[in-house]
Amino acid sequence: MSVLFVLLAGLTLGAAWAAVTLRNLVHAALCLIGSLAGLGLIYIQLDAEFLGLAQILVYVGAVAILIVFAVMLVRGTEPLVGRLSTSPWLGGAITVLLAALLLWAVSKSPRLRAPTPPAPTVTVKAIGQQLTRDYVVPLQGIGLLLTAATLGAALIALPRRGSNPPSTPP
Amino acid sequence: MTGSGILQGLAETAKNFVGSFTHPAENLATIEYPEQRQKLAENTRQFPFLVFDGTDPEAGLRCVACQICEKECPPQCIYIIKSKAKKPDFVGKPQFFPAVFDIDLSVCMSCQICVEVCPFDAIKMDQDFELATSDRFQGLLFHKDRLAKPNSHFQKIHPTEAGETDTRRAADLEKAQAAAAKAAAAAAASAKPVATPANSPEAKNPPPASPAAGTPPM
Amino acid sequence: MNTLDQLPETLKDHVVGVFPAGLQPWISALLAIGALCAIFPALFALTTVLERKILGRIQNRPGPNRVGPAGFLQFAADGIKSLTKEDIVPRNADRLLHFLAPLVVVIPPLLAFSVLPIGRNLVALDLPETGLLFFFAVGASVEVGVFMAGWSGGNKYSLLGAMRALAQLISYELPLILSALTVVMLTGSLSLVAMVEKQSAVQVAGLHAWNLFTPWGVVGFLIFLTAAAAEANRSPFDLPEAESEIIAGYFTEYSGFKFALFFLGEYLGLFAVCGLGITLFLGGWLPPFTWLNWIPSWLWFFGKLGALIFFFIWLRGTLPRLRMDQLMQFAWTFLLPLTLINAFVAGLWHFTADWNVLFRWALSAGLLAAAYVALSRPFARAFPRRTYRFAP
Amino acid sequence: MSYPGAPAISFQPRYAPDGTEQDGELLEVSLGPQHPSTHGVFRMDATLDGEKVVRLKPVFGYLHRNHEKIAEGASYLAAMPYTDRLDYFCSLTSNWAYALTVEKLAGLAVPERAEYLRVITAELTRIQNHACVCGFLLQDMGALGTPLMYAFRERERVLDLFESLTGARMMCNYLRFGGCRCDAPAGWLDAVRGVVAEFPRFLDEFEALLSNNEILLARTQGIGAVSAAQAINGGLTGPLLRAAGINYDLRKVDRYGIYDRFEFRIPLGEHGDVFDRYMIRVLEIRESLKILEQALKTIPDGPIIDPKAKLRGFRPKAGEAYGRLESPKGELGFYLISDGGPNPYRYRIRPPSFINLTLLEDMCLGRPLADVVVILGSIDIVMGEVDR
Repeated sequence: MSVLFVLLAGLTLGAAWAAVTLRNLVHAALCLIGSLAGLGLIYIQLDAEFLGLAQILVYVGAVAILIVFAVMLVRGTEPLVGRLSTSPWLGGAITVLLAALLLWAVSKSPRLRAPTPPAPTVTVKAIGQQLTRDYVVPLQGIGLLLTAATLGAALIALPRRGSNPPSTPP
Repeated sequence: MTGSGILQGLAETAKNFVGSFTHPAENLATIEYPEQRQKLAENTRQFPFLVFDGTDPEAGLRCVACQICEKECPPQCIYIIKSKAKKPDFVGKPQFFPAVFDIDLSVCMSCQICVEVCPFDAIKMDQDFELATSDRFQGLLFHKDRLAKPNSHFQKIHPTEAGETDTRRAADLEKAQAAAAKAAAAAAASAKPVATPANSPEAKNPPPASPAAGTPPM
Repeated sequence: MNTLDQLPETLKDHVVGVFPAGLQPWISALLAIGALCAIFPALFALTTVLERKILGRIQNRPGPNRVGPAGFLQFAADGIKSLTKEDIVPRNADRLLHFLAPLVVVIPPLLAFSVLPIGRNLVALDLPETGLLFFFAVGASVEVGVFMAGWSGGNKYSLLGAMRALAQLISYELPLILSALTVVMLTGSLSLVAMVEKQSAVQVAGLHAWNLFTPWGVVGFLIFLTAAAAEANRSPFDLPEAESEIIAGYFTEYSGFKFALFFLGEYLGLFAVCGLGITLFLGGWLPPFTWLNWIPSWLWFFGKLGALIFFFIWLRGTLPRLRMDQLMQFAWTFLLPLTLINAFVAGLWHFTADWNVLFRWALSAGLLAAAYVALSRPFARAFPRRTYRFAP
Repeated sequence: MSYPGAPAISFQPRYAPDGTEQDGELLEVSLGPQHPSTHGVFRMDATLDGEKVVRLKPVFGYLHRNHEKIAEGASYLAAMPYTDRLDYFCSLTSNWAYALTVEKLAGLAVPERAEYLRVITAELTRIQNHACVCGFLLQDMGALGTPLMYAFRERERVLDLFESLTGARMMCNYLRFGGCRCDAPAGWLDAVRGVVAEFPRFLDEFEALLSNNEILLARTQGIGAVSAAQAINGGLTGPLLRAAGINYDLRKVDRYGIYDRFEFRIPLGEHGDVFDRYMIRVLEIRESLKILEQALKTIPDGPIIDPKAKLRGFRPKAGEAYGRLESPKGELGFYLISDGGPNPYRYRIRPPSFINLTLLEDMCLGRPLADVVVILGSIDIVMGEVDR
């Protein structure tokens, strides 16, 4: 439990808490980005550099921007006026219950008591070979899924036929 | 092949870039202003100035306060008060002279109409443009003393135009003197017995004669 | 040769040696950070002056030559001017974001420099496994800063500029990463030092095996430069701060030192991407010929960086700006397919290693040329040559 | 937002949840009058849907100096220097249009040499104006000043000629009723021959830099296109009309001055878009160079002003006259009514760039914001002439 880990965990939890409770949606989105970045830093702190940097690249680079675009387009920019939630007590009870369940499951797990195994020397090359040998079918499946998703998004965004002329030159 | 237009453009700017080092004379179009100055063309005009002959700006001022330029000036930026007294002009004929002659250079648009309409070649266009001043009101309101400049300055900045003006004025002077000499001779002949003291010409001003006929400007 | 080449390294060892053992890792890290944070902002200062002088020379005028010897103290004048300018924050601005945005735009490029190998074993942070990934991960967070700047100003123009900037950054990040991946594919490792190592193999007549000297390398480098111009908002793609349309894009509402910080961030981003381009395609700190390595290696790196900066300034002095939808169309329908084909040809190049060199070159170059012509045909058809008739 | 009543800036999605298209929040943007690319003090209130223009209301009048009323109060001669300030890029063609109308009103004849000097100065004005316009058009498109600086370098050579002839670079005030104010100084005609011989080199450099530059093609072809019928109904004149393909050039229609002695052609476009306007202006510079070469070869000596023309107290007989000529912007016309007095009873100007500007909204509908600026640049307006 080094000092750095406590610091990073605090940053991530704090940003996540802020992302949930802030009234101004844009601030909440930026705090979400902060928590995702914090998560990436924790991976790096645990010497899983590839995973941490990939997390930062994918989440902070792309997913966060999409969330921000969504916030912009859905008129979410006025701060929330009404109450945050209709029944805070019910919400609180559920979270306490869930937290207790999680803590129980973690404490019961055998891995906690076993000595921490030596960190496996995983090289990027090994990850690459693993991906293209053992997991090649799921990799291609995900690729197909993503292509379908982008095509779908493009089709939705296309202006309805004849509704208004596209603004690009003929 | 698409993309060749962009390459052509890049080649053009590269030629200019290299050209500015190899032969800067043609390529660098700008000069370092305060240190180097561009030679102004002879016809260049900035703001008007009053011309005076000889050395004394008061006596030699050509302007006879006829106020033609004041009437003709499009933005009406000339202000003249005629003096009561008279002084002899270059042919010796007593003429009025301006007691006050102001030009508000902040209003003047250097259109040079005053020079065209002036029958006495009294106002010409100067080439001095460094008149910046911090005083917004009186700073650019030039009075007679600041406007008057010697004929030599006129000859320096507009050589050809000054040359023509001087030859024309010299011709008028001879004509005036010839007329005066004839008139004097006639007066002497008609009143031979009575030796009227001929009005001895002062050192500088020749005998009185009919005023120079205002010939249309060149 | 060796002493001058390793001068920075030996200097650092001397200074670190003075301190007690416990502190030494910290001190050497601090020295590396200090060096990076000194060299590149100084290069930024020099580039602002160089940019105006080169643009001036292109436009038949000498450029700034009054402040300091031949105008080279102009950056000091600009710096002092931006420091003394009043820092105005608009009333309905989002104060916190408004303040943080310039930081989020400036810090990532500085982080990205740590991974670039500037000279022979002169790299601040040698990540053997994930060098390139670190570079792109850090580079990606600039977009968040751009959004914060555009949004927090609360001004229509800066919002339009931020939207444009984000769309441009995202759609040009793809060709940038893919053209870099082509090099990773052939080098076999993500580490930038390994990439330079691989390019140090000696070909014919002492020529170092830069990636540029291969058909896929040339096309990859051109794609990389185009995408880099878009990433750094440079000339044909400087849409986000298109003065003639929306005043100054996402930093309309900034003045004083924050505006100068954005300027610094933009230039550091340009240096970072150029540095990466040099490491990937131009053989990092390697001289083109082996018999040229008496010049110190870090001088080669900064020489190439200067050449690339001159190229971008040259572009800025020549080309007009693309419109937003044309920019997007160019990225998705021309640049991306060309990058994918280039990756394919690189793979082909790798597996035809033992073929006759000429035939191998002809095959790859032919494929790439055919791809270029096929992809640029819609553009040629959309804008045919025009002829003009003359009435008597 | 942080203070009450702050305008909410956000966009509504184009399609409502139930799929019907809804009118998204329109963004009201005012371009100018302090906008960096509106060629002087001119404002456009654009209503944008996304980045496409839905409505565009031009607002001008910021530079209105009451030129016509001042001219009615002043003498005929005093109005001449004010015509320089109308279209401050082409002062000599404005002078000529005014002198042409007064000569038609008063029935003055103009000597041969003065007519030649008028043609030479008018064509020199056309050359430097067209070069500047192409430079400004590229500046609006983002080419940071390079084409503009090349155009200005050539314009300086022409302005030096004007300075040595008339005394001022832009405010020439050179023509008088019945001729010119002063004759060409010694060596001036040779200097003009030098500039005319040097100009094609600049044009080739300019065309090499721009005419087949792919980005320029993409940014200008098909943008702000105006059909021939639309151009005629909108009253367009000058390069905009000829870019739409209509053969109407006053130098050939009216044959005013001595233009019928020179052999030159009129370039015509087909699409009437921004690229055609750019190319028409470049080709017109080449034609003007031909006119200049012929005029410089055959200029006679002789008086430069009709001796009968009086400078002061000029009172034309009562009547009215409308004189027009082909200024670089289009048909510049002066309409004068004289009641026999020293100053005109009515002094009216037909400004070409003002009338060409009326079609701005039709050209910009449906185009993105970046094109509006380019279209405005291609119309070539000078606010001095638009607002008078």
